[in-house]
Parts: sequence; C-alpha cells; structure tokens
Amino acid sequence: MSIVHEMIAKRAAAELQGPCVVNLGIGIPTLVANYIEDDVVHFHTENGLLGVTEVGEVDPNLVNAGKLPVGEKAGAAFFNSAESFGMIRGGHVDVAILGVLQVDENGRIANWAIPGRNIIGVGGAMDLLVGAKKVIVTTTHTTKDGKSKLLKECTFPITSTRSVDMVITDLAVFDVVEERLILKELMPEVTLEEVRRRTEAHFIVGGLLDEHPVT
Amino acid sequence: MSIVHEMIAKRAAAELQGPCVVNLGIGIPTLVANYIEDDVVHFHTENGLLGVTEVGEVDPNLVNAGKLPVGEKAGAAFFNSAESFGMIRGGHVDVAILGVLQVDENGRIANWAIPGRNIIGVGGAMDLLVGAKKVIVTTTHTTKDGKSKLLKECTFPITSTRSVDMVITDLAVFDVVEERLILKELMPEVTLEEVRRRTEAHFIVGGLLDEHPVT
Amino acid sequence: MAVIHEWVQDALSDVKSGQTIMVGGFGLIGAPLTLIDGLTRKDVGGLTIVSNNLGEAGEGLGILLRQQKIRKAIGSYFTSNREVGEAFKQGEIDLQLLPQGTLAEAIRAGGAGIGGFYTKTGVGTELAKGKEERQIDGVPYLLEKALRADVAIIRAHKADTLGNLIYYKTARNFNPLMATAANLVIAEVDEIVAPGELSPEEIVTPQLFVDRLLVAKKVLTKEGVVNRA
Amino acid sequence: MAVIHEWVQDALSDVKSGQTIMVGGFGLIGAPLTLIDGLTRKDVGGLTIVSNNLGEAGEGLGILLRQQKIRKAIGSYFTSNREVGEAFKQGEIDLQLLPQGTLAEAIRAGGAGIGGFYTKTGVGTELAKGKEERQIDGVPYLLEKALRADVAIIRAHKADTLGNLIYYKTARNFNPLMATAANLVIAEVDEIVAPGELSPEEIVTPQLFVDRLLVAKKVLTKEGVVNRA
Repeated sequence: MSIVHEMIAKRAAAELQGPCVVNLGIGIPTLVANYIEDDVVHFHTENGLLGVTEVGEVDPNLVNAGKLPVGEKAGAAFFNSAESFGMIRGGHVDVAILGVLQVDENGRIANWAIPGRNIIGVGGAMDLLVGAKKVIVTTTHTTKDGKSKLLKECTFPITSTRSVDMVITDLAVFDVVEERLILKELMPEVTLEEVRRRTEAHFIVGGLLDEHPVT
Repeated sequence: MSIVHEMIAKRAAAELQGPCVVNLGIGIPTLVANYIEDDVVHFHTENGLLGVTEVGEVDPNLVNAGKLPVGEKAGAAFFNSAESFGMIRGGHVDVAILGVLQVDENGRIANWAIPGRNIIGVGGAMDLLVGAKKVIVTTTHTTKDGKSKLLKECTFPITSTRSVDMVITDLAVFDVVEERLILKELMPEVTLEEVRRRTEAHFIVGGLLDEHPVT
Repeated sequence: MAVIHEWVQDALSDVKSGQTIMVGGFGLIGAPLTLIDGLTRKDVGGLTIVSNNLGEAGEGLGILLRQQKIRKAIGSYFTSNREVGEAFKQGEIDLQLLPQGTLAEAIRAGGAGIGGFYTKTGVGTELAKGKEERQIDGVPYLLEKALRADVAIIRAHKADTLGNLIYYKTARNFNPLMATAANLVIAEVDEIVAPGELSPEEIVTPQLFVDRLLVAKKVLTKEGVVNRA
Repeated sequence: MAVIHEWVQDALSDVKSGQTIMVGGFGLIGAPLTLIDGLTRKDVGGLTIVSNNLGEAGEGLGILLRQQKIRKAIGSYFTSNREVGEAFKQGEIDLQLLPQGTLAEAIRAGGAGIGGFYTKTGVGTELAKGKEERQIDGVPYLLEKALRADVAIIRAHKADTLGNLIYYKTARNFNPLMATAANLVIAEVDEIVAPGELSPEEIVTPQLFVDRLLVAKKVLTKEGVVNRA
C-alpha cells in the first residue's frame, strides 16, 4: 500500500474514539487497524471473529474477510456466518469502514459490481451498509486515470439506498449530512480549488473548514 | 404415576427402535425413557438439551421441559431455545411422544388449551406437531369421569392441522393412516367391544388386530 | 462491551415505566433472579414483559405481577403461574401467547435485523388468528414479526470483564437470544473473569451484545431461591 | 447420529447428478477439501452448488467448475475465482448472487423450518430485482426464501463418534449452518473422539444433524492444500 493509502487510513483511525466495535473492509480499511492503540476498539470480521488483532504466528484458518492472516486478542470470540451477519444487520456493529468504487453526491456508494467485468460478488457489503450504525468510506479521490470517484450519480450499481456518514479521501474529508456532502477538512497541502477541480459531485463547504488537521 | 400410565409408556417405548432422536412431552411420555435401554435412542428436551438421561445428582439448572431434574449422558449437548426449536421445526427430531386432552377421528389433537380455564400456555406443543417426523400420542382412553378422549371432533382448540401417526391408550393402539384411526392392537384383557363402547371417534379395525402385544 | 455494577439498582438505573423488558429463563431456571428482585423494589410500572413464563405464583416475575407492574406479557406458557389467568380475566393484564419456538425465533430475529419470518408452526390454529398465512413452495406458513425490547435482563454463568458470556446447562434457554434483541442488555452472572479466561471457541454471547454486568446475589438451588452467601 | 467412513467415495456414495449440494467454507478456509476432491473424482454432473464462493481458479470447487459439473451456483462472492465470470458469460453456468448475510440466514432458515424471512439488506439495489418488498413498522424489507440441499459437505475440527462437532477458529463460517439444512450431512474432521470428550457446553453442532463422518486427508496449511501425512 502507498503512502496515500496510509494517510487515508490514519485519518479514518482518528474517528475511532472510545469503546466501539468496528468492521474493516478489504483494502485501505484494513490499514486502519495499524493506527489504533486503544484497547477498547474491537475489530469484527464478518467471516466470524470479534477481537481481530495483528497477526502473530500465521494460521491459515485464522483470517479476515480479505482472507489475510490475522491474530485474535484476549477476549476474542468466534461465531458462524449467520451469527456474524446477525451482529451486522442487527445494528450491533458501531462503525464500518469500507472501500468504494464510487460515491454519489447524496453519499450513496457503489462498491460491489462493475458492469461488464467478471466481478460477480457482493460479499458482506450490502449487509454492512444497512446494519452498521456509522459507515465511513475510505478511498482515493480519483481513479488511476484521474476521474473523480465522487460523482453526481453512481454509474455502477449502488450498494444500498442508505447514505454513508463520512467520506475520507487523499484530498479531503466529507461529512454526509441529510444526504449532502459537506467538505469538512482538506488533507495537508491540498487546496479547496484542487478539491473542486477533482470532484464531480456537488458538495457544500463546511463552515469551520480545517485545512490541515492531520499532522 | 399409575400402573395404567406405566403400561402406556411401556407400549410407546416399544416403538423406539434403532438410532433416533425423541422428544418426550410432560406426563405419561416422560415415563417412556424408563423403558429404553438402547444407547442409540437419544432424548431431546426443548428447553435446550440433547442427550437427556435419568437424573443422578439433582442440579436445579439441569431440567427437562416439565422442569423436572434430569441427567446428561456422554455426548450430550446444550443449546439455546432458538436452536432447540430449529431442530424441532426443521425436521431433525424423529419422534415426539405427547400427551393430549383430545384426539379427533382424523388423528388431530388438542393438547394446549381448555376454554374457560386459566390454562394460557402452548409451550412447544405446536412446534412439535409441525416438526417431528413421527408423532405418537399417549393418553388414557377416557377422562376421569369416563368420557372418551377419542372424539368425532375436538371440542378444545386443536394443536395443529397435522394428524398424529399413532395413538396409544390404556385400551388400544391406533395407527393413523390417511387421517383415519386404524385399530391396530388391543391392550391385555381389553376386548374390541370395550374399545367400541368407550370410543366416540369412528375407527377402522385393522386387518391383523393383535389382542395381546404387550407381555 | 460491559460496565460492571456492584448494586442491582445501579444496573437497573435506566429502566423506566412503560418500557418493554425481555427476561431470560424457563420458569426460574436461567432467570435473572437478582435483577427481577431489583425490579420488584423499583418504582416502575406499565411494563411489557417478554418472557417464556411469568414466573410462578409469588415467585420471580410472579411478584411483579402481584405488584401490578406488568401491563402486558408476551410469552408461551403462562400456565405455570395460575395468577396470570386471574389477572387476565380481571382485565389487569394483556397477554400475547406465542408458540415457544415462535417466541424464541422472533427474539432471535429482532436481534439479527430480520423484520419477520414465515413459520409452519400454528397454521390453522387459534394462534393463527389475525396473522397472514402464505404458501411457500406449496406449504402454508404464518408470518410472525420480530420482537425487540428496550431492556433485556438475562442470566449467564460466567462473564469476562469485556462482557463475553457463557451459560450453564439448561439455564441457557432464552438468555443468549435476548442478549441480542434489546437496546440495553444487563447480565447477571456467577463469576466475572479476565479477558482470555473464556475460550474464544466456547463463548456463546460475544461481548458486543452486553452493556452491564452484575454478580448474582439471588440464585436457584435445590432448596429454591436463596441469597448467595 | 453419524456413521464413520474411511473412504471418501463411501462417504459420497449417495451423491447423484442433478442434486443440490451445500459446501462449507469461506474460500478454502473451512472448506471440506477431501470431500470436494472426492467430488472431482466422482462421475456426477448438473450439480447446484450452494457455497459462499466457487473456490479459486483450479482450486477447491474451482476444479468442479473446470470439469463442468456445476450447472448452477448460489453464493455471495464469485469474484475470488475469475473463471466463474467466464463460465457465466459462455452460458455454461447459472449464478444466483445473494448478499453474504442473506445467504447465511437463508441456509439457517432452511435448517430451522423457516420458509422465508424479511431482511433490510439489498432493498433498492439490483439484487432486489424480482423480490417482494414489504414495509414492516415503516421500514422496507425484502422477502428472501430459505435454502435447503440434498447433501451438505462440511468441515469441522473434531467430532465424537455420535457426530457432535466443534470447529476451529474462522474455519467455522458457514459449516454449522449447512449442517442443519440438507437431507444428508457429511462432515470431514481432523479427529474423531469418544462421546463425552467434547464438553456438552462447547458442542456447536449437536449430533442429530450429522449423518456421516470422515477424517480429512486434504488439509489447508500455510503452504496451501496438502495431503495429510
């Protein structure tokens, strides 16, 4: 993962305060755990473990949702997939941090399918969207060829009609309030002008815009 | 319990052959376990135990559905009430042996409510009726005041639209085939005439009626 | 993630009149006797109780019934306390009777974000009245709605300080289900241990479900309900 | 109550062409690798596979795919084997995609005699197409039907000779659910012990669900799938 990804993950980690249960998606979200030292932040992985921690000795049967080896901390618990998604769907997971393909200007996301490509999988994405109390999206602001991932409308199929709560990119942080994107922070050395130029979605500039929150 | 009850229970026990999972209701059915020595008959109690055996040291937190102390045999397992009724409703219990208030001539039973009395409870009766592969009813043939419990129609609310498979009383044993009662056996020293006299429900006399099956 | 309370009234501090409260147990077996006792000493009323039974006459939830703190009860077997029928006849209490498996499944559904489910149980009986019947693959089912509560009071065997729970024999029953289906979950236990002392494979209720812990002061013994030494 | 088999083909003796087969595992983790290998060596075709994934390209269920023995797959994440998409484009296979939680819940429902259930997951998305939407207490839900199978092949850690099962870490996943939802349930395990050696409190799958047992000969290690010494 790049420095850009690490920066996004670090910013997302700052949102995890106090006792909470957090589900981390594949990709950038996985990195978030590296920036959490607080013992009361508990990581849930939907393949059946609450209490994920960094991998010690690799065990091929102890993995996260990305099938990467993980560790279990003291007080961890294993459970089956129906129980795991009962936790998610039932509103017992406080925060989900997810990667996305696209975000629309109402804060709805597309992260499970690309029409025409052999990507036929949804996994736990839709369950996390309807179930997690708070959903934070972490993503690069633009695609590899420079197109905004924050669009007026998603061109890929949406994951849920529910809007996420926060969008964290390498350029900026947006709160989603009443289905509108509110620019809340600029990442270091990023200007408002640059965000405007590289964002297709309409957004509102927040009143207390902080240009350099991450040090 | 009386000798009559014991006789009925003993006859029901003879139906439990080979590996099977059996749920025993409250009352006469509870006695059935006393006549089973076969290690492959496993008793299920819907409050959360498979592998019920006779009580050893009394433990107030180890009970059957009648809240009577029981024991657990080697290979027993405990589970919660949703799992327990998943077993029942999902068709994983081979035989349920139940007490009844009334049986109609289609083999449907009433065993959970008496209108006008303060009996407001259904417990697991309806689940067992829809879920158990085979349902055997054990009951005295008549009420204390001599009225037939095998009626043309139940006057109490029925437990299920499903007919039971067998009715064992102190007078006779009936198979239920295509929603008809077929008299299969007479209990010792009971005549067909007596069964006719004390049974309101219409029944068919089976071709191979055995008058003294229990020795 | 749980907070450990020493006093039952602190554990019950957010219980209010008019709330729906799930109460674990099959009769007195696996019932949270200390927390029930706390409720009998607390000035609350108009409660809706979700529990398999309403205790026994003058025992467990039966005391709350005598105190007329219960406005409505949802359960499967009220017969074990004959005073329930009397109260019902007098119009002092509303009752909603569900088959035991439907009750358990509805609580599980409430905890798992399932709005309702189709069960074969009860089709064509008095308990089907007012419920939608529907054929699925040619088999008739009834629609049953999920149950949730403001508060669940439950009984477990051991907890760790995070709130992970294990249960004891047939005292498990409805407790793990109710632990998932209420906004505030309070568990009374025999013992609280350090995280890591319970095997991660044997934990029945993971800690994310549990808000408050209390060590049981009233326990069921062969001699009945006694205060723990 | 289980019968113990020494040979995988004996354990699979009643598997027939055209059947629906549930296969445990999350990718290769917790997949019944010995039984899958047995299926690849068995003359069956036209199978419907219910499994979270179809293995990986040329691994696990991915071999069955290459052998064109799979007519239809029901799962949540086929992306882990890109050959699935190719086969789908070529019209060689039908796919039914479900959210992972809906897949798990549908299997559980099938095992528990629940005909269908209402879930919030998927409402308003492409995966809601053709499904009934319904408001319950003002919230929109989708109706999802239960899933059942003719055969389930699953992976557990230990069994006792009766068929009680416990699992190992995240290799648990779909296995305990599938153990409940098929007419014939075949489990492969690391070890078979005497009844009583597994604690009655820690058993995850009680023996009434399990028909056949087999000791695993192919296992997942850090070095990939290997034959057990």
